[in-house]
Amino acid sequence: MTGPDGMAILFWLFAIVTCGGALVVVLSRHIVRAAVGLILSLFGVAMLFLLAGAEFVGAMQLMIYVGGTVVLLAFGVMLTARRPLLPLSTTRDQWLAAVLLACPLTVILVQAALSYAPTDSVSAQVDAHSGVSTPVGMLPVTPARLGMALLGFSQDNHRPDGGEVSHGDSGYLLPFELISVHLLVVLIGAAYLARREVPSGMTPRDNQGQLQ
Amino acid sequence: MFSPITPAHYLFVGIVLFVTGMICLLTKRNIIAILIGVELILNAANINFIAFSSPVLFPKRVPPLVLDGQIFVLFVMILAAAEAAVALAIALHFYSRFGTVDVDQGDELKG
Amino acid sequence: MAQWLSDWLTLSPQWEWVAYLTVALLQAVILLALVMTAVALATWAERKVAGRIQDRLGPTRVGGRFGWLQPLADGLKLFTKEDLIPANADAVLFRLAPYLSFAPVFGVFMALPFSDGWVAHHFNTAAFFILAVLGLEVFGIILGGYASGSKWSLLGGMREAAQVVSYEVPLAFSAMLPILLAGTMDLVAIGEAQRGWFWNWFVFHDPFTFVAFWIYVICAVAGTNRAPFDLAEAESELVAGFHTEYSGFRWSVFYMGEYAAMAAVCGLGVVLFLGGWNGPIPVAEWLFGPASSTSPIVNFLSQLLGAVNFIIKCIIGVVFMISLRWTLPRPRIDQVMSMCWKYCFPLAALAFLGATLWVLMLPDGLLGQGHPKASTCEQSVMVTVERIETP
Amino acid sequence: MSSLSLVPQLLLIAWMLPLASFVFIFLTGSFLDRRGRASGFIATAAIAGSFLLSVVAAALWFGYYPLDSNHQASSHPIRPLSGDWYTLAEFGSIKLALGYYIDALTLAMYVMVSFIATLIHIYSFGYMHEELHEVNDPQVILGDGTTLRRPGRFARFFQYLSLFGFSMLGLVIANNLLMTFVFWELVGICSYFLIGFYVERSSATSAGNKAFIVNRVGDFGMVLGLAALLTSCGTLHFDHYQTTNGAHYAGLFFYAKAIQHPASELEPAEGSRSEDSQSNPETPPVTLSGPKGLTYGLLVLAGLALLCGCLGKSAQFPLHVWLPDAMEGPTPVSALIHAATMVAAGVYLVGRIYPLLTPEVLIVVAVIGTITLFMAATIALTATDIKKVLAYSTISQLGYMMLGLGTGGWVAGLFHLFTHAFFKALLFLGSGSVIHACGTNEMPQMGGLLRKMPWTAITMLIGCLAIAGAGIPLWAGFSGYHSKDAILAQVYLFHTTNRFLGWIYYLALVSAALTAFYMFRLWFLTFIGQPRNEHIFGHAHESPKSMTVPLVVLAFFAVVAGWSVPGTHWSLSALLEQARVTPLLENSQVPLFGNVVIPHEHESHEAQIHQLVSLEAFTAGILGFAIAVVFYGARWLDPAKVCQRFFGLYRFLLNKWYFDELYSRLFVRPVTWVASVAAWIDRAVIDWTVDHAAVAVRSLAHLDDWLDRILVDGAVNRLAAAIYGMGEWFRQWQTGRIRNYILWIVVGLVSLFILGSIYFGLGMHLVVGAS
Repeated sequence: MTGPDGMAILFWLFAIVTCGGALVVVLSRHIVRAAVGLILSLFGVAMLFLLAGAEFVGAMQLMIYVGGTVVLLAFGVMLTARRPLLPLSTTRDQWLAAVLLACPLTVILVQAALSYAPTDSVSAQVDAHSGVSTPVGMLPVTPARLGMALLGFSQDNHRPDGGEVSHGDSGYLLPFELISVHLLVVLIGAAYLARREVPSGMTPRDNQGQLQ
Repeated sequence: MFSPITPAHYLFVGIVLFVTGMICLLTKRNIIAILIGVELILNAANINFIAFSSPVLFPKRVPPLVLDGQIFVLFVMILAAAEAAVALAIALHFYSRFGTVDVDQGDELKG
Repeated sequence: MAQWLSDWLTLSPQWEWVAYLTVALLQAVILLALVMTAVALATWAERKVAGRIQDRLGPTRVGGRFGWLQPLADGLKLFTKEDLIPANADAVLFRLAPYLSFAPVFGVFMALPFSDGWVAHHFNTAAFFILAVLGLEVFGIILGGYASGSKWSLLGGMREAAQVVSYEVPLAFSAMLPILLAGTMDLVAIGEAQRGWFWNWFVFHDPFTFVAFWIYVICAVAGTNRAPFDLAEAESELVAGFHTEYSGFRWSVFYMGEYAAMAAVCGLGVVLFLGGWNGPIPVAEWLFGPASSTSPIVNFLSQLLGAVNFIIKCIIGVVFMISLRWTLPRPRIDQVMSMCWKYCFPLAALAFLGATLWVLMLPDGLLGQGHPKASTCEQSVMVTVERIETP
Repeated sequence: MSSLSLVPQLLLIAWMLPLASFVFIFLTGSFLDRRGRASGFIATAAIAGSFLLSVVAAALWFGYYPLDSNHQASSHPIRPLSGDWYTLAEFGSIKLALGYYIDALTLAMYVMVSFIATLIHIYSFGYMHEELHEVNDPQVILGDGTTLRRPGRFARFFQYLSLFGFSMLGLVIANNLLMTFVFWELVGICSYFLIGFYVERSSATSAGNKAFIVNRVGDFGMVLGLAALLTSCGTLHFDHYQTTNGAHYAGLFFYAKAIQHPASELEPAEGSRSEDSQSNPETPPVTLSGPKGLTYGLLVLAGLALLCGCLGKSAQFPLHVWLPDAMEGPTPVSALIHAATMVAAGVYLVGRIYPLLTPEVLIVVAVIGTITLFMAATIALTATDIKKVLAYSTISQLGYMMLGLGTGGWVAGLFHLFTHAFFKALLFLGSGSVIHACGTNEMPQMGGLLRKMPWTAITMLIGCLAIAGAGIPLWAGFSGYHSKDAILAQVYLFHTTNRFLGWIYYLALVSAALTAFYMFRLWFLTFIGQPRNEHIFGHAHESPKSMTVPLVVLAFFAVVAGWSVPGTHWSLSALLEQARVTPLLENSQVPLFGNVVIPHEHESHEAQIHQLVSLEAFTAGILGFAIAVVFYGARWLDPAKVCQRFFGLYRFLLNKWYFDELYSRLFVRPVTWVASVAAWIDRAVIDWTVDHAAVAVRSLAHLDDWLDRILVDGAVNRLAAAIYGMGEWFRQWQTGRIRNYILWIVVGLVSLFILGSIYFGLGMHLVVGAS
């Protein structure tokens, strides 16, 4: 299903899903319903990514947020399902303040979005600078290219005049390594934070039994 | 019948997500709901990144694809996952300490 | 196709979108019909296999000697049953849950190639997309379990959450091996990479892929919530688990979701490991020439043969899963979890590492005869580098 | 050269196998200990693999260089294989590397060491089986009067055995003195570990310490020797070597040769090498490196210094005191140390660096060897501990080897090293079998064991005959007969040319008689006569197969090791002859002692010398045997009475010539005295100073304290009060509610956006649409 009209239909469909999900999040008082709204919204975002040609990122969005929100849901259920439903609603003042702040923010952001002229100015500049007029064509965004970028070969940063890739702008290897270590540290930290204090005289195996 | 989709369309979706996420932060007392708000805001940023790096929305650009946007989105996702892990661990700890998920109960550090 | 429809109906450009919508719906209906057929056949097979394993005949009455029409009869019975919503339930989520469970599985078939080029939408990240979408199925089950307002359902849903989130990790890891070997996530390309005799299938590529295949099988069974990993609906402990409170049509939607998911993981496994639409013997190449011919009829025939191959393999897979259900006892939930994290995951990681090393050390295969696509990973890197070199 | 080029690789693998076994057992030992004998199997398999590879390597070598009697004239002259495996560092021409120097001696050592080590490994399965379970050590009494119970250390034992094998093989194959030294020390540390294997016994630990410290004394000299050679020659390689930049440099042997023939200094390539370079024109010329400060006197000093190390390691007078104490280790360890590894290293090194040794050094070697062999033989007469007797006999036999080497008998000395390895391993393993059966080392507690342990007794008898040099004169005999006669012949030749050192020969002959006497004393006391302790006799039994089979194998070799292969003249001595090196200044006047001549070894093969020596040695042996029969076999004379009559001498021998006491007086007590003086100085002078300094500092601190409180604290307190007041004011903003904070964040964000849009137009223009 290609073509501008097909894309438009799908865009509007998923934009509505996304924004509707976000509204459900804000308006529902119940945490599980809010989580369902979040799922809808994130699903819509993933589909928007696919539409925009970012297939790998879209699939990634689905995959990561599936895991993430499942756990979120589980926590929501675990922490609230034990007792009768506590709405934890906020005061009217709080809502008033939120809306009062949201209005100018929305206005400014919309203004900014409208004032953005969708020209190909950046590319035109590069084009004029290099004088190379051979378009590479519509290369598909294969995960291989993303992977190569993460490993230090970024096609974007290659000089159009065929010069050497200079050090420091040849890819994302360093951020990739940093974020890997970061993730590891965070996961260890989270596991440490969330661990259950085992009361003395009770083996961890006894404790495990309670989870089931 | 439909006007072609431009980056501005994507920006509007991003705005909606950002504002709703912010309202969510400002009005919820449930710690998990606040986390959900943060996720919405992060996704709003992601949408903008994807829109600006999209080969579909900028068909005439040379080179057609700017990988930076997609890479940034990947990094944001990873950071979001890490943040969610820590935040949920904190939530669990919070719950076991205060017996509730209401963040307003945790104001022991007030001045 | 849409363009053709639009031209044929001589629609003005501003109404072209109607054509798009029509075609989209048409394709969806075709896929849905396919999935429903698969589900119906699978339920019939389930009953027959169960019967044979338990030394019975299984259904024999409806639809002749083999009970062909039994699924239809089951469906009719279910649709006429009353749909109950418990008073304690969260009604909105209760209604939403079955569809949330079924829709993603249906979405999987959008990206699954049935033959070389016979695919609803050709994603170049199809393998990853399918894994991601399959994971969405769990939402329906958790929500169903939660919204029912029953402790059995809730326990079932929570078990499902833990189990699926855990088993996705080794599942994705083992699915990574064929991706690594073919150098792409494009399922069509992965299938093409296994063209030829059956020893070109990735499952026989090296010892590590063989191990990974069985890990994939285990994780796929666990991921689709099938016995022996059906802890979410363990009838001996949780009455019926997450669907304790469901009945009638909504229950049947859950049911369909489960069978469709079986077919989906089988399809993915077949493409990833078992050569996809390539038969064990390259009959198609002998009959129709080495590459896809220019003649559309020959092309169609060759693709049809591929689709038949693919479907036969899927059927074998589904029957295998069914017979697993009726032969193996159900482990405890802690055993299920430790199986995932202590055995499947490290094994899958080791297999991944091993396959990587294998490709690096033996790019021509063990016997040196050379796998036709064994070095595609390297090639893709080279191609990318070349593209960088010559913009 | 293709078959030869495999040899270094084979030996490298053979060398690395025990290391791999060591590392594996080291990492998994605690696990293997629980699983029984796995560690033993691993270690045994490794050393057996080394043996097989060594045999293959030897076969390749001798297939290329057959053992012809006229090998010098054969088509390809024999040329040791030398090269580096791994370079540690290079400083100009100085190269520190791990490498190989392979000739017939290396190969023979490889085969012998790995073979005997394999047998000892197998034997240890039986001997150390107690270590498989929890061990109750009756020799260690704990504070509460009970004996020590500890977990078994089977894996640890085999781990050390593997390391021992690795170290010894590395020492043998080394192509430079630095590598030799490294593995020399590794051998030392292994022996330390194994002697002190029963770490809980204080006797074992002190024996280990003693062995280690005494060896340090020798090694100190060795380090000096290394330093002298390195500074004067600029290298420690034996043979020519190549640095990474491709230059070829001459090795130590060449320098030594250059001193002997000063003319050849102008023509760097040595004789055989220059012949070889014709057949192999690619051989590049060798350049001399280093400061070339090597003088004859320095070479003498370096040789003496290196000799110190050899004396320590081979337990020669005066550094022999550690070896008898080393009997505290398990018996297989004693066998390994005495037969194949530790003490053999010293003799081997003397043989290896033989071209560097000047006649002066050789004379010292000969004299020390003589003193050692006589002294040890006399001490062995009175010892009652079966292992101590064997230990002193080892010292004595090592003395023979040193004597042989020192008098110019290179082949004779090393030949005795090999034959001795076989029968001494046999004797130790036999004694281990006896100890295993009786539970005691004391010979007076034994007797009549021949009936109970026939295999052990017969093989021990063969060992005694071999060590005593039994044989039919002028025809054939046990292995000891051939090797000892070769040494005595060389010594005889030496004494004919150097009359003033003639006593050496007579002492050697007397010691041969003593050897026969004390060995048969041992055998008679142990196996013949009435049981002297019925309790022990009752419990004695023949050892298991894993112990007797190595005994039989070793007995076989103890008999035949001296023979040549029937129909050929392939024999151990011919094999060594192939690798023979000549000392400096052979058959010429020694510069420092003008009238000493080191005779050429070939001359001792003259028939008349051989006949004479053979008969004399035989007579000496028969005499010793006869005395043993008189005292202990037939018991015509009571040894106790003889002891009483010569009580002074007896006590002198029983106390081992008072060496331990002498060292205690000479070294230990002075050191203790110096230490006590130092302790007094420490207390009276240094402590006093420190104490009073502390008092002074304390009073200064009081003053400082006052300043601190009044001035500094005042200022700080005022400041703190001010900051506290500010904090009081700020704290009302700190509500502790997260939504308040978020609210303020958003307020700030919105204000920033508004300000931005006012002052910079629209912010987005700036960021995106700059063009």
